[in-house]
Amino acid sequence: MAGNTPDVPYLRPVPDAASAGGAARGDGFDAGTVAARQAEESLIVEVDGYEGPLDLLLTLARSQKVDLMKISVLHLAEQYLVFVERARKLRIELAADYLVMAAWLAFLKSRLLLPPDPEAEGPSAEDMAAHLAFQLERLDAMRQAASRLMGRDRLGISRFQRGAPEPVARRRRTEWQAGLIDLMRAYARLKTRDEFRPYAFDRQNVFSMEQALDRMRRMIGFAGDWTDLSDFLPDGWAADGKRRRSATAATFAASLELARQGRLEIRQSDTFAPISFRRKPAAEN
Amino acid sequence: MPSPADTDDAVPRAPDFPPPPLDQQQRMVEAVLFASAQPLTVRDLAARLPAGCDPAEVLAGLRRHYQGRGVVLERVGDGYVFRTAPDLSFLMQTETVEQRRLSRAAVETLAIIAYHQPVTRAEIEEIRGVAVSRGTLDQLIEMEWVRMGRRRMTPGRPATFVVTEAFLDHFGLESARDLPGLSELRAAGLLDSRPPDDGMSLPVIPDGDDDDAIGHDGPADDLFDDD
Amino acid sequence: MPSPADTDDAVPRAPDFPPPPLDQQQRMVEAVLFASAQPLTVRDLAARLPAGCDPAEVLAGLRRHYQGRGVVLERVGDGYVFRTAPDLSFLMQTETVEQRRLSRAAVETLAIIAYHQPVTRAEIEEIRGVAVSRGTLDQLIEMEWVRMGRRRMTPGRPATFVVTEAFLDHFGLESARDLPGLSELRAAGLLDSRPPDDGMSLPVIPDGDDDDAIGHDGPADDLFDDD
Repeated sequence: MAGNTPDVPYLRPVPDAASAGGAARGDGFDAGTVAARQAEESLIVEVDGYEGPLDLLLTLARSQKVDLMKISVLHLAEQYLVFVERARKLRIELAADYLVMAAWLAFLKSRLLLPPDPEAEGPSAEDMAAHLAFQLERLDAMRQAASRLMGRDRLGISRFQRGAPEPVARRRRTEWQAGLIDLMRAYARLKTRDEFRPYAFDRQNVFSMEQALDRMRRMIGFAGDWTDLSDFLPDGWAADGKRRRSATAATFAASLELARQGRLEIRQSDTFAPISFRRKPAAEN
Repeated sequence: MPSPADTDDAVPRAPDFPPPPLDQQQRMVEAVLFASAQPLTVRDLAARLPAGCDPAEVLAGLRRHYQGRGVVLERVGDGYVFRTAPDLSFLMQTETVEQRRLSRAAVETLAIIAYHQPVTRAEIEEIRGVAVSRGTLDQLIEMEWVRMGRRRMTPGRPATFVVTEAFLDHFGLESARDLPGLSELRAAGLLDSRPPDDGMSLPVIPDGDDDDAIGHDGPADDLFDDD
Repeated sequence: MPSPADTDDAVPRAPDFPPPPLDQQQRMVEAVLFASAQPLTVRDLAARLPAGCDPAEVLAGLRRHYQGRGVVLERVGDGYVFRTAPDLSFLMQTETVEQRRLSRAAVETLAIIAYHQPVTRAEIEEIRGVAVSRGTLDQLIEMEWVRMGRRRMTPGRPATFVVTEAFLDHFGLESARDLPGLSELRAAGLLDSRPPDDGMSLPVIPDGDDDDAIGHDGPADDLFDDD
């Protein structure tokens, strides 16, 4: 279907002179032929209004003035082909889909006129004709349904909503979740606070074993000779009793760990005598 | 003040707090529906009414009460809404809403969707014999008369289109089953989806995006002009 | 279609065109008032209704019809309008309930007030060991669980705080004296058994506004985590 762009009208406009002249030269024909010709030409003049070949076919079918169920598809095909032929004579350029439809209908017409070929595959000409009739009837039915729909009592035309709807206020209410148990727990926590509160704030006075290990690993390399444990305590921790105790314990524990790893030797000359460390010489190798 | 129903509450509301008597419930449903411009479902109503109320039970009575009045209680899909009686439209020039002009293509497409739903775009094109422009469907969707339905479980899983509650409300239909002439059309086989066999289908020119451009200012637009 | 009455018209409307019966007039007024965005006066209604109608009479009848219903016909200035019945105004709001936990500071402050009432702010701070923010007390007062008690007859005459009936209600207490004592709390296993005091208690840290911010038992637990 090359060449069919949506912007192209299905038919080029008919020059005024051509149609007017055609109608004027109707003299001499009998009245029936004149009416038929005028009807056909008015179709052509209106062709811009068709929404494609099926729409045009439906209009032609209506001109048969029979129930769509009883439409003669053969006659319809002929009507369409005559229409296309006339359009050509009037130098009207038909859109591609009209020509495709014309070819299809010409094929259908020949099939309908010939005796059925028992060898032929696919649908019979009668099936094709029946389907076309069905499509026309269905399109017609949908058009009638559409106009019935639009003719209903529509909102804003026949039926109206409340002109001053009353707004629904949205309120947000907070429901606090607190049970007696929460209350009692909170109170219990407060009353026993002193029992465990110190731990919460004592971090600054606790020297952890991790910190001690870290510190000793860095320092031990420089301690070639026996060095007293107190020399390993971090700055400022030796003065305060609590901090000294914590740092001493952590440092001693760290020294045990390093000794276990074979990186350090520990010496204590007597019970409660000062403890001193040195790097284990073997660790060098 | 009675608290709103909160049926899913883990803690059941005090059962010694009985729901209001039925005539009071009817007043409440009446008030809530009257205040709203949009249809409300039974569930919407239940959420607004005190716990234990049964809006479904009082709706029928309310509907009877308004029968033949200037304002009637309409059912729209799952919802209920008050609307003025259609025969009094002549009094409503002031309120008449300027309707957006729908093209003939849009009106036909709407009817096809309503009567054939759920329907794919290809099926709409098959029925109309011309391509359906994106713009036509977009317009119907924007007007909230049409929405996407489920995808069809066929190759390509095409989207389907269905009509909405707003469509039902606009056209005064209780449900899509109440479309005029639906049963006759069905009996005549005109709503069957007959996939055309090869060689039988009429040519539909596949279209780009904007076949809406066709006959925009042509006569097609005017064909279905309201009044 | 009947044309609207236009009483001042120079040419009188055909008098042989009788006005609709009163019940029809009532339907009309009902519909027009329903659909109108503003209150309508008798004159407005007369202009909208067919010639010969008597809106004033119809309004009185309509008003009676709606008496005791969920919707009432109200007079606003010179105009008439339908409104939800005043006793049903509670239906015109939806309430979303949000469940929230009280902050630790709030629970503790509340607990102290409950156990020690009447208690001054300074006393609460002494027990909690941190300053009590204005916001915490305000919140408890706003929730109506706490209210101001008498002023203490001490220098500065500080305000005291007590718990309310609503508080007792919420917590299912007959009176604040029903709160279990410390020994009962311990017996109930509510007191955490912590390592005994090692005599290293620290002075109370005075606190600014955000007593919520202190990580309470967090660090203490961590210290003993390493196994």
